[in-house]
Amino acid sequence: MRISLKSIGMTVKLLAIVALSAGLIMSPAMTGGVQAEVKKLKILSNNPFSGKAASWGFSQDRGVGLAVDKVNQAGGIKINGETYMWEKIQCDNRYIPADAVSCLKRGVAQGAKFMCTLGGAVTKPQIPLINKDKIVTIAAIAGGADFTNANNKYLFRTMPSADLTIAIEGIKIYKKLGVKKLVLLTADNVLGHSDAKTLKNALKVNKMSDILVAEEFVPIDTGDFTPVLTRVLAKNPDHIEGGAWPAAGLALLIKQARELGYKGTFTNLSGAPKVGPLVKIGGKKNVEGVIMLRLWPPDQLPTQAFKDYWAEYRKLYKQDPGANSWESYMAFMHLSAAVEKAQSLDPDKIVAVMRDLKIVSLLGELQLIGKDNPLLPGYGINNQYTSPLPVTVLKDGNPIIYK
Amino acid sequence: MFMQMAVTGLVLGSIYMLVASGLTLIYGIMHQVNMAHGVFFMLGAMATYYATEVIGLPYFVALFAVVLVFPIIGAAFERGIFRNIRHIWLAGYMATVGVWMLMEGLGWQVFGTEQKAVSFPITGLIRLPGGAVLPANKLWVGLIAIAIMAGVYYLVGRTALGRQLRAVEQNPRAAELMGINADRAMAKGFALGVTLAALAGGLVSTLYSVDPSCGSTPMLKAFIIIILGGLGNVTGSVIAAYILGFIDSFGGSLLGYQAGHFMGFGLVILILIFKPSGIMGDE
Amino acid sequence: MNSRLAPYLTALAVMAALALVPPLIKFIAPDKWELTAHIGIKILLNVGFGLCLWMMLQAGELSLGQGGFITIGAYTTGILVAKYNLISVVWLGYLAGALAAAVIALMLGYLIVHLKRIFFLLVTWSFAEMLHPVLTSFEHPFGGAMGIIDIPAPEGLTLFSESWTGYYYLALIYGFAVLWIVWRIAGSKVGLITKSIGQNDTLVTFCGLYVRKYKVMIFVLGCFITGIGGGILASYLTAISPETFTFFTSLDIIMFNLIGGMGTMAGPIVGAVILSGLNEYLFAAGYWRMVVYGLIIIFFITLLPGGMVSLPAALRKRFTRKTKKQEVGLG
Amino acid sequence: MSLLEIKQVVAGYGPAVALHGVSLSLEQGERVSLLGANGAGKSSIVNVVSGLLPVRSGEVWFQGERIDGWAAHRIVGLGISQVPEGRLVFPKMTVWENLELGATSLKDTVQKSQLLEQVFELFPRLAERHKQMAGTMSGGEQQMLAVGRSLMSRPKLILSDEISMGLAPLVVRDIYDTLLRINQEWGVTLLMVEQEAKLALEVADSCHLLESGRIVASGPADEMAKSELVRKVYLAED
Repeated sequence: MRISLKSIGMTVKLLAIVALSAGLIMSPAMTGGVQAEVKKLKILSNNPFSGKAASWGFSQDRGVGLAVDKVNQAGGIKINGETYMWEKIQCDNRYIPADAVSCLKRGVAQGAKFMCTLGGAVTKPQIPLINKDKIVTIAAIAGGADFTNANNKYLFRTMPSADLTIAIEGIKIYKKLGVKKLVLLTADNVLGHSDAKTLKNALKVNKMSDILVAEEFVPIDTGDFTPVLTRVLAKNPDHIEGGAWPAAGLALLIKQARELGYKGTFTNLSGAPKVGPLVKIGGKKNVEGVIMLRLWPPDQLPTQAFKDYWAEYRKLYKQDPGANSWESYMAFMHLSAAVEKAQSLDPDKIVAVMRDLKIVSLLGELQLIGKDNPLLPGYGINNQYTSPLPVTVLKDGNPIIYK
Repeated sequence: MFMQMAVTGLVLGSIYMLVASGLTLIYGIMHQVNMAHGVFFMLGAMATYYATEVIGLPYFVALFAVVLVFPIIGAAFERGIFRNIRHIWLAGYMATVGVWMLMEGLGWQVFGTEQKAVSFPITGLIRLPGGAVLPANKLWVGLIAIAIMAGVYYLVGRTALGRQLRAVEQNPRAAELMGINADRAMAKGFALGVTLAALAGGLVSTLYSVDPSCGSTPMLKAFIIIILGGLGNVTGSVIAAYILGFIDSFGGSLLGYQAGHFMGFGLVILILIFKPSGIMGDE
Repeated sequence: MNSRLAPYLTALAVMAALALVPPLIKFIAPDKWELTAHIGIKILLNVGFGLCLWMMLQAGELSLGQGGFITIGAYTTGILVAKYNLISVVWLGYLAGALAAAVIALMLGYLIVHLKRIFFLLVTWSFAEMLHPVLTSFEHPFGGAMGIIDIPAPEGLTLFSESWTGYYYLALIYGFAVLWIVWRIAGSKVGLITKSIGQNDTLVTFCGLYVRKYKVMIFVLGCFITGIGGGILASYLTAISPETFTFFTSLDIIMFNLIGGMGTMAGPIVGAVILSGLNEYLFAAGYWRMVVYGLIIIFFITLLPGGMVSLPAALRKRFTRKTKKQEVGLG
Repeated sequence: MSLLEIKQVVAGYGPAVALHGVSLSLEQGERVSLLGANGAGKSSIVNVVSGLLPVRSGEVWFQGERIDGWAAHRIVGLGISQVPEGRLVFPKMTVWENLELGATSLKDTVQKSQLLEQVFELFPRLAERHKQMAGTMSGGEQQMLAVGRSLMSRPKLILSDEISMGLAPLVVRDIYDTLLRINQEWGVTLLMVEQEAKLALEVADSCHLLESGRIVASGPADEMAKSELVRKVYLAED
């Protein structure tokens, strides 16, 4: 065989291509191999940091971040004599289910055994992986027994589910308001659909099914509700339930309904939108009297710890905290305490401790419920956090506790 | 309800017409599909927000400031990025995508994630016969949109600048022989399109909310419109805007939101397949 | 070295090297294997998608609807295998997904093949956008906003101790199979005809060839292969919803070609490796991801329109003499 | 000083060279035509002067100013106006708009309206149809429009390219008559490219013969008409 310059060149090229492609794929394995002195416990913040749900993602991430700092400043946690520090790693899932799965896989690969996430749509596809890899997860999700059930041992719900909000508080509020014609106008996503299911069930149980005159689902980024409002207002409702709109969506919904001459009342029981943007976008006059759950009026905070949290959050981020920030803060404190109490990193042991552990946190006593609770049908497991649930109404642009 | 749907359709149509005008113009003059249209819409809305709510200017003064500032921004983008590549259609398209992503990403960094609102100075409710209602702000935005569109018609159809722009569009080489600086004319056209987008942002955002991605949905609507109307055809896009307004209004009210959305894109595909030159095309 | 065999040998060598990556990493850094596998899978599948688009691009038209065909492949697989359990073999589910994508591509392609450039781009884009409201509106069979969950892994993947290795090899085979098919087609008579259509279709018509037939053929084939990839992705992600593959998925696939370069087949491969690798690293970056994307696009369009593969030539040119800007690939 | 002077100009399209060092000069009020076969470089000369075709080497001077390298739109302002090959009127604009565009380089509105009147007087057909879309007119009318449009910049030099192309002889004659009138009445210099050699020799004072990018013969039109070369090849006489 004659060795020509060309064939040498070819061989060199070939070797280069092989080395380059293998190197590119292996590059993540090469980075960050140095082991830290202090042992780390990693929690993955699998949240949307861009896109329409970004404000929820930041709020949740910041809540967990504050909790992580708090525990670390107190010296971390000790397990079997060794000190562990918490580390939060971020992954932007853009509120897209596939990206959330990718994020979880990345997190697992980076050694995260714990996770916080939000949104039913993005949590649902993660469940098989959470169960398989035993990732202890605190998640802000509304749907009911679809998420919290005996099969999903590692998934803890930080926010009150629709069974606690719509099915219990909601019915109370509807009765108090004397609602005769109810319209559900909610987001066309997992949350909205599960809210609808819960609402219909609750109405049935309370023999009020006939008050629901219409249900509509529209995309979460809808700007102009006029067409769909024209459709539902033709049924002359006296109450509109928004379910789980973020601030801008709810504000536009209310504003445009008022512009079309709607005189009735509004509730938004699943979501806890920020009041500032809600009032600004919707207009102070329009949003007057809107009833929401999980929102604390800044001047009526129940405990000193909560006031401190509020002040610290304001100082750091120049805005009021959102509901899922303190809910995930409390849940993380609880999780961290459980890890220390379990004296083990075995997820099974940790979750067993979590279910029975009661701690005092921002809003007083925090505990997990769900098992054998007639109000929470089908849960069968203590994986639902509870804490006092305020009912708030907007008055003159400010939230006050609804009597 | 019929009356209400018709009114909503008219209002949406006027809004869509304004939102699509800049996009039509830029395609008409430069044959460039401007994917950064939504970003300029957003920047216009943000500029209006900062001018009114932060600096405290009266709303219409803020709008006037937008009209003064955005031609410069548009011309800068044209000179900096698009001029050298505009003869390659894909490069032009992708470059506008790049500008879109860059500016929206920066927008989230600079303006933050909290949604903002600009309030329109005129409020109130107008009751129409047939049980329909029309909010005063929507009426005014619609009327201003029609006025702006009339202005665009005058500018393009009756003024020397408009003649030059059309000359460049029809034959850049012959336009050069007339003593028209084709490069500069295209920069002017692009600046005009960007200003219209920003103006639409400043006006339409008063009806909705403002955040760094608030231009995406209007841009989607604008795209449907300019395809339906025939790319670059101003009259076609005006007609298409009202068609889409009525589709959204009647479809959304009678069949539900997603149906309206689906019908819009369905119509686009049908038009593109069977009459790519649009409803007003010559073919 | 026989020059006809050389490309095969190169490909085989690279494939063998990549096949050795899992045992190697499991040996060096076992805790990094999962992440490596995840990125590797993404890259290899994207290489396949990028190559399919490149093949269509040879015929002169650019589709901005490839995300839609991934969706069709993924949903068909999901509906048949997971939601209604109509097919018990997942591999057949992939085939069904690919067939569904191909049939829809055939119908669409037949109708839109006469469109050129921006019109083709816009109509494929509209098509992909239209899928979203359809998928969210119908609980049956699409699963509405919830989408489809619990999509199983294909049979045989259990051969490996954990599924990631299995998916890695599956993606590896997919990527190289697509490479092989696209390479064979590019070298064949059909490939030559396609290429000449891309350069001047009127001339090809004068040669007595039926341009539409070839264009549709390539489009359908590209979508068929993309559909298989969609099925694999559905299994890998285990859950899909209407938002899983968006406009940005389609855009990414164009970007692979843009960044890599459209002149040669190496372009989309290089582009897919760089961009999907980068994408995985940018997950933590939030909004900066958009900024980086935007800058990358603008950089390549304005400064390096021939893509990464033209970089050596561009550098050489820069050092020798400043000449007029090249316009490789971007017709 | 000559009105227009071209010195050793080399120019071309891409790798192809169309002009290999062409020199010629025009005096004020002259009528010069360029003769030659297809691809001999006649149009290239015109395009070099009007700035559409960049010069690779050599110089172009107009009224003592060096204009090679100038952009086409600037050259119009100096008083050089082209009637381009294929007319290139703006089809989707009215006759009036086309004429207005011709006057883009003029700032004086009074002069503009005077010019418009003069053009309408020269071409009454344009006045009749000033509201019609240019694209809907006949070829002859479009050519009249193209000439009229070029007059609207009040040029000192008109470059005309293939006026007779695709038109009936009578119409062509008409248009050339008008051009000659402009030459005499307005003192406008004419540089004409004309495929039809007979016509070219008839309307011009002097004439240059081009072959593959070079001037091979020049002289007064009547002398050229008698020369062996021109008679045999271009006038097809025996």
